[in-house]
Amino acid sequence: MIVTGATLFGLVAAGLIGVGLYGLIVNPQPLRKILAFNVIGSGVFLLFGVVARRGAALGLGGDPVPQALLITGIVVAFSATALAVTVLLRLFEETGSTTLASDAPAVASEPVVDAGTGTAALPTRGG
Amino acid sequence: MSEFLLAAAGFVLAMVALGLVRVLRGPDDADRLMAGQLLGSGGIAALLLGGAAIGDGSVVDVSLTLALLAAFASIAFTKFAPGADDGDDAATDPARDHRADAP
Amino acid sequence: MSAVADVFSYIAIGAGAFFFLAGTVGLLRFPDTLTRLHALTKADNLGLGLVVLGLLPHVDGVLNGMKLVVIWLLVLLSGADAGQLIARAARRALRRHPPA
Amino acid sequence: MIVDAFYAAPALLILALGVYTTFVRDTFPATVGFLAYGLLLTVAWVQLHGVDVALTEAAIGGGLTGLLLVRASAKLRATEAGARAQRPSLALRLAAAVLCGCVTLALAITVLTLPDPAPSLAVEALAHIAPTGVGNPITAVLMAYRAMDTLLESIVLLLALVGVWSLAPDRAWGGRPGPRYNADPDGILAFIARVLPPIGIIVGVYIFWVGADAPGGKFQGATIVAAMWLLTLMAGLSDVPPISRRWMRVLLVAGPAVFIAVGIVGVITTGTFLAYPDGWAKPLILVIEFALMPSLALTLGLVLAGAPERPAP
Repeated sequence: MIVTGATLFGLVAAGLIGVGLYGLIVNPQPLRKILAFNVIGSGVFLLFGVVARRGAALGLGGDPVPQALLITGIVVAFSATALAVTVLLRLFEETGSTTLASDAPAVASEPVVDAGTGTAALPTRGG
Repeated sequence: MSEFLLAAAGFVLAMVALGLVRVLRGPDDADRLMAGQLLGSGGIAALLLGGAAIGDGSVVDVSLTLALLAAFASIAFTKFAPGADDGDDAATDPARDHRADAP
Repeated sequence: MSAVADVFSYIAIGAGAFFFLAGTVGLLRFPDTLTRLHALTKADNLGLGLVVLGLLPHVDGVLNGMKLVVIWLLVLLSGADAGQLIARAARRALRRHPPA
Repeated sequence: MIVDAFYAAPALLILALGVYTTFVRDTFPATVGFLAYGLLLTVAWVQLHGVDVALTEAAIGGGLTGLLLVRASAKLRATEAGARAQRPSLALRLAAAVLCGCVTLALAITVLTLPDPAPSLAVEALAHIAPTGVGNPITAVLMAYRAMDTLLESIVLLLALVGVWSLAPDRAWGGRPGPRYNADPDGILAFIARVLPPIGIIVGVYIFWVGADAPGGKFQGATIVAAMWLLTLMAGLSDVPPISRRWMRVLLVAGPAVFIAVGIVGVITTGTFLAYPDGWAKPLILVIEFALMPSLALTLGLVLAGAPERPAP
């Protein structure tokens, strides 16, 4: 039962990573890309949690080392999200738009949350 | 007893999950918020029941944190919901208020 | 003694679960936003309240019991508040596009 | 059977909400979906026996990230329709779908073929816990075995704040972050912003304090305290101080600075950075945690308050 439960969460995590990755590539809105990035992130965290759960021993419900890393990971993911959202809001204030596309036809940008950071450095006015 | 508690936790969770259909259907954003609110209290109830079933007292602390942050989140969400900005609680423009509590 | 406490818990938790059921049914079946809000608040307040009440005989220590009660009070408080704010938002939405 | 449902229901709901959040058309429903998603993740963490992680997820995943996203979606609402028009071509979407399907498949195969018995550091972690003086093995990992991670984490948070601040327009540099929210002083928002924070601060300090021996800790506690501060900001009851205030900057770096100082004490006494001298582990961990907690709360609050927008007087 325990193992099946953990495996189920592992499969869900795999699904979440795929879904989030798709949203990150395909959705043109930067805020939605950030959301998708967070979905990927939680999928990765869940995978990690499954590994931790499988390492249960000596009366502990899970391996404490990956669990501690998860706490660190959640906080770091939050700070990355906060920075990305702030960059996006500043981009909007400066240019009045949030598009990541240059004059070229709309192509999904690099699948990292820092896509926002990259564009903020060179704001394409009205681009 | 613990079987019953787990069953009750599963039941409550299933119920509020069913309520999530409102998130899907709307029609208004207020309806979506309500489904979120119900999921919040139902999730807390399920956690308390599940925690009591497995005899882990620290789950109560998770519920406590969740209750506080769910209150925080539901206020943030109603404040920034679409259409909430024509009321009494809109943000003022940035330049206006730097006189306030200056030293 | 413990049998009495168990029966009490069964009844209270069962009733709490029923209110969650009722709240969900109301949320899904009631015709408009404000009536749905009415159903929701019953599940929030009574559902969780009865669950907490049913769990109280089984907690060890006063502190844990107090925590349970505080959780319920917090949910009451935020539920009442969020209910107000959601109702306001719903009223504004109604003003913007009144039903035909 | 019903017990099985208790385990399976959150897992499947999480997946469904992940899909909803990613594919729903408007951003506000997506943020509501994400909030529900975070809540169910908290339940999932309890089921995976990671109560510490559940606490972190409840505090950060649901509360703070929710505020961040919903506030941004409110500001960017006008741009939504235009941005949607730039949907990539069908070919690209198909290619992306195939790619993501492959990634999911590969991960699923990995999950199903994980080694059995699983490797675990739990035995090691418990074997060396006595000298650290803490009872919660996760706190022992965070503060003793891998204290470097925690130090870097607090610095990453600080760097994120520096990044947020550096986005200020020139005229507002050194000024107050974000807009000043006005609210009816007799309104419902102001009411809850007066009632909730005293309770929240007690709970935050409590979660911080039990972290030594039970699930909890400084990050979770600091998040709750920061949320209470943000609540008073949203209700217009208080304002963020200008970022040029010296006391604020001192408070921000105090936690990491004390952490580094303790690390250097380790170099002097034992020859290793962040090693605790014999018998001093618990008091030194306490010193670090007490210094870190207020710094973290302030940093988290300010990261959410955003870039300075209003010039200092």
